[in-house]
Amino acid sequence: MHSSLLSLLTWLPILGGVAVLLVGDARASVARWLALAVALAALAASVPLYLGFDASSAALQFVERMPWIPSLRSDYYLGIDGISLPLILLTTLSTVLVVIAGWTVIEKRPAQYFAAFLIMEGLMIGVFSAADALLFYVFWEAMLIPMFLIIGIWGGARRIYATIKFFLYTFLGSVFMLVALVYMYLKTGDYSLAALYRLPLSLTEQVLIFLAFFAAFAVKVPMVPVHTWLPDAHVEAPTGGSVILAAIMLKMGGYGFLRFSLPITPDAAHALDWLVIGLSLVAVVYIGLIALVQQDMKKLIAYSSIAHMGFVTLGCFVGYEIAAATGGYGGATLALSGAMVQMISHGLVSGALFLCVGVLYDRLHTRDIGAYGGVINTMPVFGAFMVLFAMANAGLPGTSGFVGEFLVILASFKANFWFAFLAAMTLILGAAYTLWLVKRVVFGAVANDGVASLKDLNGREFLVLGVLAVAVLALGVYPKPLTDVMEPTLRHVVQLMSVSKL
Amino acid sequence: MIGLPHFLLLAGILFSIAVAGIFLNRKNVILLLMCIELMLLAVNFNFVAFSRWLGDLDGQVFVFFILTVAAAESAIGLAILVVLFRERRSINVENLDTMRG
Amino acid sequence: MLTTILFYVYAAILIGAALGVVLARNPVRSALFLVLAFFTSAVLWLLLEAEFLGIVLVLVYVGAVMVLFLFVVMMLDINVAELRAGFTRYAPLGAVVAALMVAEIAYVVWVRHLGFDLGGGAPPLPAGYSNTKSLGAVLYTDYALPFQLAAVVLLIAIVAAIALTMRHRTGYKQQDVAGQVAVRKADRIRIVQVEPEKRP
Amino acid sequence: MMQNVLLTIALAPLAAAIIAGLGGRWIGRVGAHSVTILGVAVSFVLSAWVLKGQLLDGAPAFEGAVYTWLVSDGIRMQVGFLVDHLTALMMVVVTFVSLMVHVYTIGYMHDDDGYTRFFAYISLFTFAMLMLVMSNNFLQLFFGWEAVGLVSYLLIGFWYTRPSAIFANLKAFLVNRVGDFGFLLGIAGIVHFTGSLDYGRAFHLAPQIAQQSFTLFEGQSWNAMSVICICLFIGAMGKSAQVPLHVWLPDSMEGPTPISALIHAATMVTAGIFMVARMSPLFELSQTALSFVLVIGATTALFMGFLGIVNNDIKRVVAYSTLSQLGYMTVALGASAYGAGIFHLMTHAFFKALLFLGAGSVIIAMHHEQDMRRMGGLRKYLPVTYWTTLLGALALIGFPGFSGFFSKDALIEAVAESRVPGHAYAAFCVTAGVFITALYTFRMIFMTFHGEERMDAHTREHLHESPWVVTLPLVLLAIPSVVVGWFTVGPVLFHGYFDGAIVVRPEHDVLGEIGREYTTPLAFTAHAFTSLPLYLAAAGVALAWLLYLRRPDLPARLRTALAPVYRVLDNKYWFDWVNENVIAAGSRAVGRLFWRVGDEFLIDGALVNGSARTVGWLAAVTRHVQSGYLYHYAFAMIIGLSALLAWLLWRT
Repeated sequence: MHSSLLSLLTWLPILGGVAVLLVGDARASVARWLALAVALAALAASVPLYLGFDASSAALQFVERMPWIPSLRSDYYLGIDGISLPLILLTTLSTVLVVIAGWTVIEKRPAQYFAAFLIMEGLMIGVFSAADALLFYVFWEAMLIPMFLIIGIWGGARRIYATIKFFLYTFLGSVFMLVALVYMYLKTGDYSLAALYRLPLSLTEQVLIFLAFFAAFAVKVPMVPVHTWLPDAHVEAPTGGSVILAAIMLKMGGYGFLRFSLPITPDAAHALDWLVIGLSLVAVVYIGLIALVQQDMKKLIAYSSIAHMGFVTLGCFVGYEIAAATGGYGGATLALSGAMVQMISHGLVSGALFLCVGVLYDRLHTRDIGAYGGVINTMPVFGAFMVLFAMANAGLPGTSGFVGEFLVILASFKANFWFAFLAAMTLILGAAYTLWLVKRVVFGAVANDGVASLKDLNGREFLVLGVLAVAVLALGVYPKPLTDVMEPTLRHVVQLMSVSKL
Repeated sequence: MIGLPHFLLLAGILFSIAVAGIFLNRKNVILLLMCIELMLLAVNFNFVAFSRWLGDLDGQVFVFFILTVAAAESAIGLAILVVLFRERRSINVENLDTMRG
Repeated sequence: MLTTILFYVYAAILIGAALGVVLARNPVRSALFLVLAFFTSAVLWLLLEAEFLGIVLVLVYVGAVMVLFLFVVMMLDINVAELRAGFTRYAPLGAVVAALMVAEIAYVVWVRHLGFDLGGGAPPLPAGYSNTKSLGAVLYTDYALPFQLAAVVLLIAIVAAIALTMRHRTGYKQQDVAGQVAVRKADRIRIVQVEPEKRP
Repeated sequence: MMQNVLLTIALAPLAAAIIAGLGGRWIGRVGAHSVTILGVAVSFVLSAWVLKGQLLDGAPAFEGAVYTWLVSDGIRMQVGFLVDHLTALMMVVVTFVSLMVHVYTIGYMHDDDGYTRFFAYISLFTFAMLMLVMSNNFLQLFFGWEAVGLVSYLLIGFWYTRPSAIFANLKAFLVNRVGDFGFLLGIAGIVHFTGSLDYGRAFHLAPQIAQQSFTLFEGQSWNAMSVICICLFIGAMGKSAQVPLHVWLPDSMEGPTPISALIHAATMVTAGIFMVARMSPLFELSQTALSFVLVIGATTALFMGFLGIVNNDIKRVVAYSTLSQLGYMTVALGASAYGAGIFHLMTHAFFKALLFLGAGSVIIAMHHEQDMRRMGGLRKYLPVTYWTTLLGALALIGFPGFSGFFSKDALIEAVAESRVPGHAYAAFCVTAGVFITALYTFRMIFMTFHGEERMDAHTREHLHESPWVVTLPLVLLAIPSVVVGWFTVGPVLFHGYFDGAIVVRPEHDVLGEIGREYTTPLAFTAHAFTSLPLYLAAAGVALAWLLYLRRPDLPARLRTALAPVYRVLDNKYWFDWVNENVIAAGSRAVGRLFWRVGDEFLIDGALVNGSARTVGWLAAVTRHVQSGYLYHYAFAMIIGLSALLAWLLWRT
């Protein structure tokens, strides 16, 4: 299958972003409409991607390949499978929503703001569709730049601290990945992922490569104990930045585990699965408890993101323990599906929650929970949305938040009762911190004059939250279209991770 | 009979005196420059001596270039010194500590 | 025999002059000692049959560079006492380092002979040899390009030295040709609508 | 055909809820209540038709999938319906009570701003409850399970400006979540051992699961079935408010009264009972689990009853009564008398809804006063309410011939027959519970409707009977409360109505034992006069009469005489205290500790900023080397040069 759809999806937003940049802040409204047009065009372009995708195959599709750096034997090699496709769709959707959400809210350098998000979108799609490790790395690192600027320019009071922390953390992680990639390149002489999958490696090599990848992906996910950049980054980032950060960037880590760690270093992943699983479970419980005591809404949601992403990493690695407990990999695919669905769902739900916080922040300019109370009295529609997304965050069946957690818990029971036990703690903790937040912010009598003066959602905000609400419910009621797309690819991943390279 | 070692040792002594001069006149930029000239002279001695003993003219050509560059260097050095003196009314090296960490 | 004596005599003067440069109380004296050192060096280079360089050293160094040094030293009002303060503070260290270097060089040169046989005296030069001529032959053929570059370096040094030391005084009037050419009407005249005088 | 009918039953309330909820602004109050009542009425009529088909026409049980929710790793997760006798009965109970509550709400919520929202919620609840009941798989069961929890959350917090209401709804949701936590683990266990979420497959493979063992702790092996069943039952404990997860139910009375009747008495809280009955093929295989169920239920039945005696809030008294009755049902389950449990569930749904709605009627008349110490003598002002409530109370205490009598007596007999470990304790608890039930029920009746009038003058002037939309449901609920037992005890309990839906192993078949003894309702009623519970109930009523009508000064004296006991009861065994001050505050303290020490001090402080600080400190130290003096650099170069030279010479 040959088409240049992926290139289009990658470069259209980047070039569009440059165009928006050229339009300039002076003509902000032109810039806005252009940005929206580009984002919508990218969304439209991603539809044929889904329609044309052959869900019965695990092979790379929409492949494009041409020499890029011949001296390094690195190709401009794009292609997607069942793991990439949902994430790309999530990316294009989120970008449209972020552009709409920032429509009038951003007054400082609006054109640059929208351009940053469009460029970001292109780079993220590049990450998800790159089938060449060097190309992947380039997109991966390039992605830091727009996000760095978004937090650093449009962020809150401590944005410089947050942005440097964000940058150093993620950069430190990814340089290790580069070392691992270069090492493997020296052994294979080829940067294509397929070649890396085939590369035989000794256990020591695998462990070192695994740890290098782990440094990059664990920071991105983020896993305990390298998670502390996330609350700071989220708190300081503008709403759109938080949304993209939570919805897409965190998924890079999970994507990396599925794309690199498991297939390339299966034996090391097997040997070190206790580490990842342990940290994931710690994330669920430890971070859940921390989230409980947060006073800053964004920080609370950021911590809840970490806890939810714990399910992703748990789902990715629990397969080995299932094999150890039952002697087969039956259930590993279930766990991986759970991890993938959790990623998509978390993208929607936490994005929506950050948008909700943004709605409040735009009105009262504070994220402190104590400054709110009884918002539903003045903003009933908003309150309804907030409760819906809070329930999704707490993993209520019928919303997308449930699906991933459910599958992962089912799978981890196969590995060990206590894994499931600790993972299921999220049912209690997730509900506790989310609904306590809702109780303190949304419910109650009108707390102060600020709340009394609130205006309910305008049409633009309603549109954004409404789209997300529909997506969250649709995915919760009927997740089959999503999982069907992923299933063959995940089976393939299970096969790769289960075959020893030694 | 005067052999190559004599010249080399002479150059070495000259160089060492210049080194000692840097230690002694550490505050005086002009003298530092002069000491550098002395060092270059010592180096040139080596070049010339080797050139003579090895029968290779390249050494002398190199001396020629060193002289050129040294002349340029001292011209610019002195120009900087003049500017510096205009600014600070002093050429004391101890006053030139803007770069202190 | 004569050359040996000459070498020792001039070497002694050279070392003495170098010490004078380093130790002299007054920078002017240092500069003059340096001039002496260059002169003696030129003589020693003549002993090495490098006549051209010896003369260049005298002409260029003594004639130009050292005169420049003397100019600067004399022009600037240098507080010698301040600069000499703590003169001996690092003297022991300097002496040790200098001695160490001399010892090292001596060790290399005298004890190890640089690792190869130096032979006795300098190899004899062919009859009719002209140092200047052969140097010129090399310089304008093999080293033509570096030679040009050296000229450029000097040019840059000239430009840099002038640029550094040139002073822009305030109140100094100067013709600005470019500004005069580029002037526009609006810069020079202002058309004012004058209210006609009203009759009382 | 059948599937469409079932879909209509489930979706009609949902559609009504969506119309009323999202379109409430446009269709108005009348539109909202019309559309939701229509939706629920459709469900009720069709449910009744389904029940008739099952009961009279002998239609076979229906099982079918509606759509596939997800397929992964060979596990097909579907949404589908299983309708057999058990389900059909539940559907009718749920839709009937719901319909009554809908009608009642028109009057009760008449003045409320959230009128349309309320109808949307209760219709949504009906949908969720039907999904739970009609499910043929664990996924949908869990969906319904959590969805009713959600609606309960929304409804308890319906008056969201009240701090106590939003506290209660959070508490209810979280406590239920603790139960769901166990439930989910149970489901995971089922999937682990059967590879499927369908009931059918789980029941089919149940004997094999019971053979498997399961290591929870190193060296300790558990029967897999016991682990699964206990996990599932923890879910039931949350939803059906069994000790120690009962704490949310009394607080849930913060919600409007129709909700207390519908959700927190008749339907949602019985979901746990229904679930255990539905899972009878699994529970039957684990003696351990049954014993656990029995003991928990017995404890709830007796000890929650005690609390009803000391409470003065009319709704809370009914709530504690509900807790106690739920305990009875649970005991029945533990004794393998699933039929009796479900039977009591059904009768209880009618008479407890009646009691709640009666209490609600009193509350309206009293202008939202709920304290019984400010009531009294209301009999002559509220005749309809009084008589219907009295009928409900008689049913509750098991007056012979009333519905509650049949279900409760059958249940007590069944426990007496049971030989599951813990049966003696359970038998004692349920028998003693009868006395307690009679005591608190008639304490409530006497304090509210009899005796001196303790309300203030203003309230007394405005006392009048509630409108017909309130009294009609009372009357309609009073009828089944009285008679339903007489007609249904035979088939439901003894004549195999639940065959096929509920599985009982022969050695556990206590109801079969009883059924062989008493073949007709009349015989069963006659037997009551020769057994203990009836006299205990009578004693309870008598004591209540003595304490609250004859000698109203006695309760206060008893209170001082039995001060320690009273303190225990008044503090509700300190469950709330422990939850708030140990569990909730403890989690917050641990969370704060983790945050401040773990995240901020160790990770951010020591590792992240610590490494930055170390570099900074190193730089601060090293920068002193950079004196800025030219000669220092020159010295360094020279000394370094000579040292390098010396090293080179030394080496060669």
